[in-house]
Amino acid sequence: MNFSLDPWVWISALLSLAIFSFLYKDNPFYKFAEHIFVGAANGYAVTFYWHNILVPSLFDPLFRQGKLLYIISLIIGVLYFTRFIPKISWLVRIPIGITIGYYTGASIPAGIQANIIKQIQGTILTKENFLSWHAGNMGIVWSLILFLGVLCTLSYFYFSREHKGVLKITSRIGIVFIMIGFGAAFGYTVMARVSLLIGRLQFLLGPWLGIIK
Amino acid sequence: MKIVDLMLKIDRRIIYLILAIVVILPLIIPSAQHVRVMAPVQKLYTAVDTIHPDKALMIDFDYDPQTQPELEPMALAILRHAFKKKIKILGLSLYVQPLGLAKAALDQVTGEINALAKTNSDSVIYGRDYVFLGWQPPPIVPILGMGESITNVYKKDFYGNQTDTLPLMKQIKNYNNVELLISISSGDPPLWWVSYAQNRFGLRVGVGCTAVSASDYYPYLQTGQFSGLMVGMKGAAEYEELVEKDLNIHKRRKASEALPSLTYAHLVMIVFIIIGNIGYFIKRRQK
Amino acid sequence: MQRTFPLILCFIFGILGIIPFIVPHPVVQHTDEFLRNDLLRILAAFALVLGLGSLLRVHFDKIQHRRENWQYSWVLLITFFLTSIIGLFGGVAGTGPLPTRIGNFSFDIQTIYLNVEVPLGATMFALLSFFMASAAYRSFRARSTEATLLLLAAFIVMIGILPLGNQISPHLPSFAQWIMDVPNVAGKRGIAFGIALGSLATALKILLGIERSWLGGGE
Amino acid sequence: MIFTIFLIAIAPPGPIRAYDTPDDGGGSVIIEWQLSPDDAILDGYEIYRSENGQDFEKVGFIGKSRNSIDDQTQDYKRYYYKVAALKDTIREFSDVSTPVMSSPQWIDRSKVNIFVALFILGSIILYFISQARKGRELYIRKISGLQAVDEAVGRATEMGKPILYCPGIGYIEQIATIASLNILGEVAKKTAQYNTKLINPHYDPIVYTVAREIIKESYTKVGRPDAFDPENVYFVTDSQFAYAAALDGIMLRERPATNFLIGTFYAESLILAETGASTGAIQISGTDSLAQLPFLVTACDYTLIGEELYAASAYISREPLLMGAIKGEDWGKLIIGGILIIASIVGLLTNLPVLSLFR
Repeated sequence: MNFSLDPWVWISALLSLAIFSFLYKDNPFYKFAEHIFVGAANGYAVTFYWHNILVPSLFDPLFRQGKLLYIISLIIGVLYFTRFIPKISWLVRIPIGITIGYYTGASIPAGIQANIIKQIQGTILTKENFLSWHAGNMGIVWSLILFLGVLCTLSYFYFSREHKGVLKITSRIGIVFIMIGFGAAFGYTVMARVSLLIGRLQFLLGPWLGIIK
Repeated sequence: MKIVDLMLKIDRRIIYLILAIVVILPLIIPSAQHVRVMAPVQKLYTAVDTIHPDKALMIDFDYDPQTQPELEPMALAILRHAFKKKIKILGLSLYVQPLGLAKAALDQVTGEINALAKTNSDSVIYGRDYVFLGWQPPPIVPILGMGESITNVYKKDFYGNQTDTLPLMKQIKNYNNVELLISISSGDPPLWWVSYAQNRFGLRVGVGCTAVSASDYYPYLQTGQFSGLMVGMKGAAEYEELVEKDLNIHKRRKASEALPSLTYAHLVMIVFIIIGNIGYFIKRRQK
Repeated sequence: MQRTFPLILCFIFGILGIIPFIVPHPVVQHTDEFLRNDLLRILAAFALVLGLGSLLRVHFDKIQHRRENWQYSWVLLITFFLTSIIGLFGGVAGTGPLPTRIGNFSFDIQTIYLNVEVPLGATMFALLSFFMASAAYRSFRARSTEATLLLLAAFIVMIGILPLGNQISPHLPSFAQWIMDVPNVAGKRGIAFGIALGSLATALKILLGIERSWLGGGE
Repeated sequence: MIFTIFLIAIAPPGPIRAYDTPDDGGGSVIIEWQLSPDDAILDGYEIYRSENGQDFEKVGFIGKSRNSIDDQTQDYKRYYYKVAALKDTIREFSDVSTPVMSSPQWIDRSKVNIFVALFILGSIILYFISQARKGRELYIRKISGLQAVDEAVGRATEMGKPILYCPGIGYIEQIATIASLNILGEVAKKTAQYNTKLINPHYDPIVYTVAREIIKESYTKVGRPDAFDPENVYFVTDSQFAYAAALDGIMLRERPATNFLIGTFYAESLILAETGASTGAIQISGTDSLAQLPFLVTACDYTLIGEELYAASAYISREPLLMGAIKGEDWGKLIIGGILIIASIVGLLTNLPVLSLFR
């Protein structure tokens, strides 16, 4: 059992144990680590925003290179602080409006391409899609199941009619596909998370305590 | 019926304790679990095994402390395999953070071999048998540039030597002299290697990735763009199995040692789910 | 004026967000680049400063009124100011004016990130394995046919992807992979269509000023 | 006499064509050629460019058995190209291409299908929204998750315990965040009426500012502006796991009777849902984050899946505009279903390139 001598290994090991202590119950060690986490996270964010965004993209071009165009970004940015001044607090809606407007606009074509057009392309029954399974003529069966599954799941999200008659059957089949999908995803993610747990324990047992070489 | 209440009221902390024990014990008492090797890993192993003597294997180390548990065992297994078969190796990273881990893996395996090596020929010499090129930002520059000339992109290697003075680099000019590239990463690098290096220069690409990011890569294996795929600890353990069985190299098999923990953890979860359901059904029938 | 002007701005910038998707001309692409890198990223930086102000105010207030767990607010504030000073003056890679090394113990922001943020984040992920176990035990009930299907699919995949699955039957791993490739994709795709349409509807409502919740209260 | 080894002669690449790259922002030209008959033994192809047709300089290199490459150029300038088959030091040049000039285009034709879909779906949705504004009666079926919202608020009031409303860790422009803020507005009206404490911790500074206003407005609409306590709405941090850890702390200390986890979630969703469940609180979640739905479905009492979240914010507020949008989305689903069926029939019976419509 040869302990590590690196102070940083000790710090990260003790912080890890403090977080693991939450499994027992909420306790001072956990609260301590939790507040260190929030403090360090925001400290890192301030550093990142200052060195990687504010200095290179605003202060340098504006004050050092004198590009007056950047005054606009500065003024709109400062408007965020009007929120604390009651009389003109509505001005905060200008930077918020710009941010929401741009990202909402940009999300429309990207969303249609990725979530509608590409998904339709993958579901249509064609010879090309049959072959894409690389499973010989079983590919036809898989494509059919996929096709029906998508249509039934779509019917589950149909809100204009009560789930009765045909719609009752198709939406039941739809929820079956949804639940199988969730179960599979749950199972797969369990393995991913346990791998991370094993990784953390290999760090504590290896580099820190030296139990495993 | 006291048992039923007991079944339903197992305290969360007991579950946590059992899970912790079940994961820790196999790590402390290592017993590498033997694994059946599946096609994706066998394909990668064969691709490395059949590398032409005068061609090189290029390895892109792109894992960080968080993905190290799943990906480092892959790097170690591939290095042991390639060095045992006297295959020339070029190591590189597309980002700065993995450099330290890449150097550690190279040093560990070359150290193991040189400790046993008696003569000059069966030891591994830097510059002759392997070169560590280091890091060149942005990633697209090395990926495209090495198609024409590796020494133009990496004028100096990780240690600062002039690359064109290294004997190995006189033999390995560009991708034409590289039979296979293996990208060990959980992000986009494997997809870049295919869309740039493979599409333009026909470079064969093998991949080692984490379990979480596997679903994005399977299609590339099916279309043949990947010449092999190792996924998560299980993939690493399969490669370790081949390295031990085919080349009878007996070294610590970190991924295989972690598999029992993985298996028991899953079984514990399944057992508790079953207990919970049995208790639930008995309770319901009582009502 | 206090409501219509921001709504007009939102509409204009919405159009500015859509156009670069179909117009490759450099005139459009360069303005889009300026908007993204120089305007919007700076607004995000100012928004963070605003949020930090609220965070610091809450914790100063907690200390002042000796509210429950106020001592930990000190821990938070000290850590925050320490990391900010080290980060701001020590430079991103320890290259700033402030020395970030005593002997061979270096504490630049990158080292702090690797030895505080990463382990804490990784341990949080590791906690998930425990929480999954207890959540599964406590709530994974075969209450209905759908829940039973979720359960069975989870079992098949959890065992199928392990070497154990292979020993039980060589077909189990491929069956687990099939569940991931066909029913899982069908279910996800159906949900994705719904979400995409919902997103489109909400996005159009925001741009056309129909959805105004982001304006918040007040006249 | 220099002893000349018999050099292997290699055949040059075939006819070469250079043209402006279509549908791009300019500054790029595509060069195509026919593979040299000796392609198999080549090292690759070198690309040479000249501005006057005489003196050429090498600008590119590509592996063998590839017959096209793009080259970065200055717009509106004339260039000539030729390609050399390369084997060690032997180069065999193709003939020179006709001059070519690169230029930017205003429309990327490969994206047109997206904007056609945007036009069709967009106009249907806007049509139903305008119908709703004119007061036309629209019907939406019951959404089973929403009864749970009323019961959950009622339960918290009876027990005199607070309600925790977590808007997720999405940004203000994310649709799930906006839907969550809609539901938050309705829940705030209820907590105002029953004078129940509503705790609303935030991950994003902008969402925090908007939520504060929405809650204040809900309290004033119900005639209880005095009951609004700004202390209960605050920004915690914009770091994923620090936020999850902080919320767990709140759940264990404040012991809320009901937790709402509605909005965008990532891996931290299970930490929240599991800790909340362990405190015995009723949990209602709603998200369009596909990867997190499996955990929220298992750990919460009720989960609004994907579009149900959007429909729920419409149903709960009875807002005609929101109802109109849901009707438009339903028609969108009918169209998608129709396209899938028709395109499949066409794709199977004929060999028209149906898939290329959806590249």
